[in-house]
Amino acid sequence: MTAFWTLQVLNALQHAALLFLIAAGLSVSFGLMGFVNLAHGALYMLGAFIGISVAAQTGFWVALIAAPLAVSAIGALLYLCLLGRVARLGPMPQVLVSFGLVFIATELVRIVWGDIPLVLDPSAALAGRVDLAGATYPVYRLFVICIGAAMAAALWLGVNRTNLGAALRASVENPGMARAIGIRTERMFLLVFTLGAGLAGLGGVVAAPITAANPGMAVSALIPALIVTVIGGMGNIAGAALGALIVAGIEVFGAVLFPAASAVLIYAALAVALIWRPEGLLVAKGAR
Amino acid sequence: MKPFVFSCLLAFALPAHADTTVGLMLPASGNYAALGQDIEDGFRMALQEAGRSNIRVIEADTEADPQTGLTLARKLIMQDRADVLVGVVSSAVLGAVRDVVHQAEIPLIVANAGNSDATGKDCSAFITRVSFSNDQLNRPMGEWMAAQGISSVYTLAPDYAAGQQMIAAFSDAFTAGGGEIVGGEFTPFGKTEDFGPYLAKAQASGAQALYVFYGGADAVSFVKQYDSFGLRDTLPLYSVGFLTAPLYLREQGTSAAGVIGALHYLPSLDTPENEAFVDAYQKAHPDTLPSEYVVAGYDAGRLLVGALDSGAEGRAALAAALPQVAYTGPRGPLKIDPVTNNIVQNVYVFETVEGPDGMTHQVLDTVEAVRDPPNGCAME
Amino acid sequence: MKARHRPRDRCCGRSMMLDVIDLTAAYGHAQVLHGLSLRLEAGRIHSLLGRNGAGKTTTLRRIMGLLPHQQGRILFAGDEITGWPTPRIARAGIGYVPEGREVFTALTVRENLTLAGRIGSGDWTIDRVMQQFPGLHPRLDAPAAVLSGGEQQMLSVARALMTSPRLLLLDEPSEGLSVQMTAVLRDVLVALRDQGMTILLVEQDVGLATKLADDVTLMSRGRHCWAGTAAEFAQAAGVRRRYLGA
Amino acid sequence: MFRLDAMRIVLLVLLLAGMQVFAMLGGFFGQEIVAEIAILAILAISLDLAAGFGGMVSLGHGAIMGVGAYAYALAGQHGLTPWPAALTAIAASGVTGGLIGAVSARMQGIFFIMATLAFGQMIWAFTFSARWLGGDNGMGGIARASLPFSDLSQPMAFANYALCLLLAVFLLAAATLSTPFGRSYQAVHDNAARAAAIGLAPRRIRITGFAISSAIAGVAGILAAQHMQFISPAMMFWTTSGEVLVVLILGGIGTLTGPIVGAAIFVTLKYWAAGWTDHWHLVIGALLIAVILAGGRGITGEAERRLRHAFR
Repeated sequence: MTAFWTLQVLNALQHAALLFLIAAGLSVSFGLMGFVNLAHGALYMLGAFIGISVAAQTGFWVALIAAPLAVSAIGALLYLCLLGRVARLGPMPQVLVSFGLVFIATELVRIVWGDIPLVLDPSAALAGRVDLAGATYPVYRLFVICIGAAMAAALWLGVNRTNLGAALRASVENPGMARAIGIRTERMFLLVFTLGAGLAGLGGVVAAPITAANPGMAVSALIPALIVTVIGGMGNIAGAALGALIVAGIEVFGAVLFPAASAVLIYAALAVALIWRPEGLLVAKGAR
Repeated sequence: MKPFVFSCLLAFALPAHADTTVGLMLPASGNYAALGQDIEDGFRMALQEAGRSNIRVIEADTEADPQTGLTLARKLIMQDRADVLVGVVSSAVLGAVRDVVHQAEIPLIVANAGNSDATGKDCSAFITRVSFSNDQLNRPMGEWMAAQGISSVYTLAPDYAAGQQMIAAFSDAFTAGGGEIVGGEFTPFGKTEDFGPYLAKAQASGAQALYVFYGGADAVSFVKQYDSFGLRDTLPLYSVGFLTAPLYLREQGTSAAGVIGALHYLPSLDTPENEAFVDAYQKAHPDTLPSEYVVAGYDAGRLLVGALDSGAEGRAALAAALPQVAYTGPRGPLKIDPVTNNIVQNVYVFETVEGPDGMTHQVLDTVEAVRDPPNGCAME
Repeated sequence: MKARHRPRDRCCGRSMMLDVIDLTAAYGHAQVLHGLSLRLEAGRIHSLLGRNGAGKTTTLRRIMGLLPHQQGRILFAGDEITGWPTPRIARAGIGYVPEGREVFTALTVRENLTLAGRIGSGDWTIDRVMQQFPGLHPRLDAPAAVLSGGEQQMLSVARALMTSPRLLLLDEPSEGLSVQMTAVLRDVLVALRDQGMTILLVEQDVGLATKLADDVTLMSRGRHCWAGTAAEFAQAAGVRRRYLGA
Repeated sequence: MFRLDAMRIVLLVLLLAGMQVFAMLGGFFGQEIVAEIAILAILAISLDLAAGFGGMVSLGHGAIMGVGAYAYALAGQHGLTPWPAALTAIAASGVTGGLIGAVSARMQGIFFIMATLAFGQMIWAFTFSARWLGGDNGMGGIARASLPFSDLSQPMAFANYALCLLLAVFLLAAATLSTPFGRSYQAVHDNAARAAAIGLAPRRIRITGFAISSAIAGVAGILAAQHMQFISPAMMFWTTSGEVLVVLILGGIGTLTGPIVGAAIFVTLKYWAAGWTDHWHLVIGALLIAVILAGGRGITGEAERRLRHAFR
């Protein structure tokens, strides 16, 4: 029986790692710009599809680097041409423009990659399974946990231990004052958006060997990411990580313990979080 | 924009030049678009093969949306004066159009939607199904597995009507054959991309085998994840054959090896009819094997052509003639059960194996002429 | 544009640090400034006085570019900075100490200062700032959130200094400060002035403001209504009564 | 504040008359389309009441409409005749909306959007897998309303009936906005703090407004159920609510006439663009972005602005 629970804990961690990658960028641009980017799920989808195409040419490891870079570039372009302008208009235009982008991205993916789900074969080095505390677990899933943990650690250090990170935290807390001491917040927005897009792209390419890539994932990946963002609190790496762990825990252990309610649980968690602590569990905002 | 739509509508309303007008109701966008494309390819193949030029096909993109499906069905019936409707992938769309079709007394050839009730308690003299019913595929599989001496099974399927129906049909047959369902789960539909938690539960259940129904992206993900957890040795995977159907097999690759399923058509069937069919299909689609959806579309076309060949004309005559058509096609002998208007066909139990040119299906057993019980169907 | 208006040429041979001409500003539909003019001579402390709601805070925010540009012009050391984005204004050499301190509570004291020190000439270092505010020194690595109100106020001033400004805008710096803290602040401001910095001070405490100031501008309902030296202001009892009720 | 001025009345009359003519000349398909436009327009008007005049952008209106549709169908199954069943359904939607509003009303902006998304998705997920509601296969055999002077099984009659309901809903919404409640409702949206200062209770007013909007969404649900004579959870998914928001923005938010224009465009585009491309969502997406970038006033809002300029 311990093997069973070990397995489920690992499953939850692996799920959390993916959720973290998708949600981190969403959360920080949410907190920094107040920008609700519904197209974030589309960036995740693009990461998966671009990764699959690159891997078909050059192999898994190149795809693991190239796909996030490509998605970052797409994100930066989107921000410069469109979203940067919309970010100033308030929540409704943001929701709608990014919703429009979801439509467009989904159709473009259908045109380029077709309707049949695709998967990515990971490197042979990551095939196979290992025994952990009596449980047999796929190596690739451990790899996903490691990537998620490594990214979370790197981002946490970057945000909390560097000057750039300090500037980011200052901008999240009080953008006006940050500008008044000379921080160019627009550049910060662009940087954060690009980085967030890259992380979503990384999430997509990392997920592609586990879940088949399909044009529906722009929408299906979005909702859990939004929920992670709201539960964890916006603009905060630790919050995104905590939110990802909570949501993954609810999904995995909900499926194990309360299977009949598992479809509703995650929305119920969102509702509870909004009612109980609408500002999120870990709040980045101090002065505002 | 409106004047343009007007002129379009007027163009539609012009008297038909062809003898027979077919309304082809398939999703061209949304989740089921790939299935819609296959069905259309098969349907057009049958018409082309018959050399008939007097059949006019009007396409309607129903998506998977009942509202859109219904509006387009009404348009095809009333505006375009279609003689026959063909298609319908989603069971919800079939549910939406069922009453309209029945009341308008227009024949509908169902080329996919598997809701057992459509040829059961909701059956209609005007609705003929050439694809399959959920019961039809799962019942033989339950009986067959019980007969193989498998005593306990854990089941998984998405939590929606088709998933519930399939697992129920399987479970009934399997327990009637002496097996035991030791557990099972319905996974949230359209959200469960990670089956890890469920696979672990299945593994812990102590069942002898795992029986599942998944389609679309879930089918690919499920097989990949099942393989990655290394369950092949301890918990053999059985399924409704859609899991490792031709559409997904290429992506699943060797992960799908050893999966046993039941389906009404396999491209690897060794019959002259099927060989000719596969050859013809591959002329237009090189390097691609026809899926069960292509065949459903094809047989819908064959059924229509057969009814027309018998001299039927117009809705009522066609509706009466369609169930009379019987022939041996790519999937083997095929006829329509006059009691339910559902298809009577072979169900093939197969194993997914590695062949010389990639993955293929090897038939283990054939359950001949599977016929659904009336299930409350009473046609007036 | 720049060449046409050189404040240096206009007034008395002394150089102008800030020249605000007919400035307007609004929050949404609420118009707050209706054509304010304000002139600051370099190297002096200038008090901006007025009743609550006269538009003093708005004036500072508008100079910093924190409100959308409407009408009017702002010249800083002879350069037209009208409509510039806030970071550029800060980099041009205007330091801002907002009402209510607005230190970054998620950052440590050192991070608050280092961040501000990334711009400007680098004349001000953490060491130099600590000489002005020795009380902050032991708290350097504490989160700004745990500082007392007075310490936060010192940090806010220190942070503005780290941008090495030529002009310092202060919005009610003495609010909520103890008598000792206020004295420290006053000494610091005088020292800064003596080092050549120009200071624009918005202050509720008229006594403190006039004691410190070299020049005074009075404003009422979004407009300037009186300007002169501190000495002149001390004489103008009628003006004080009328606009400040004192 | 909303005013039903001459321009809006003229536009409303032109729209309804145009659709009536379209239904008469457009054949059966035209009649089906007009009915579908009317349903979508009613739903969009209900969302306009919440989002445009109350600032409560909802991604749960599809689900609330679905509650109305299912309540109507269930009431019919339990022997109620169409009109009492319709009243039951409107009440069910209104109460659902009231409950969602009670929990969400204190939230603003994106948090309100997320809350309605959460509740809407809960309703959807529940219905989708509920066997006794037919799950995703839906429920059929739903009766249309009966009128003494018209046979609603005829498409033309049904199209007219739908247009009449649309007119009624429009007038009801316009009337609601001009009552004292409607004025305080809009005042709360404009400035909640000021409204509270003059003695209004912003939270209660927002909840009431959301409940009224939800009841109207219930009307759309009933009409949809009568039109299709079949219901399924597809209408409850959040993307349906998103599409209604799109309709509202295309047409012009905060105008009440905009939703009708938006619905007409959206439905026409859906059937027309789907005729020549499988990727009509691409067209909608691009159009949506263009409208927002053009100022977000939507077609009606933009037209009104230009006309007002021209006549001034």
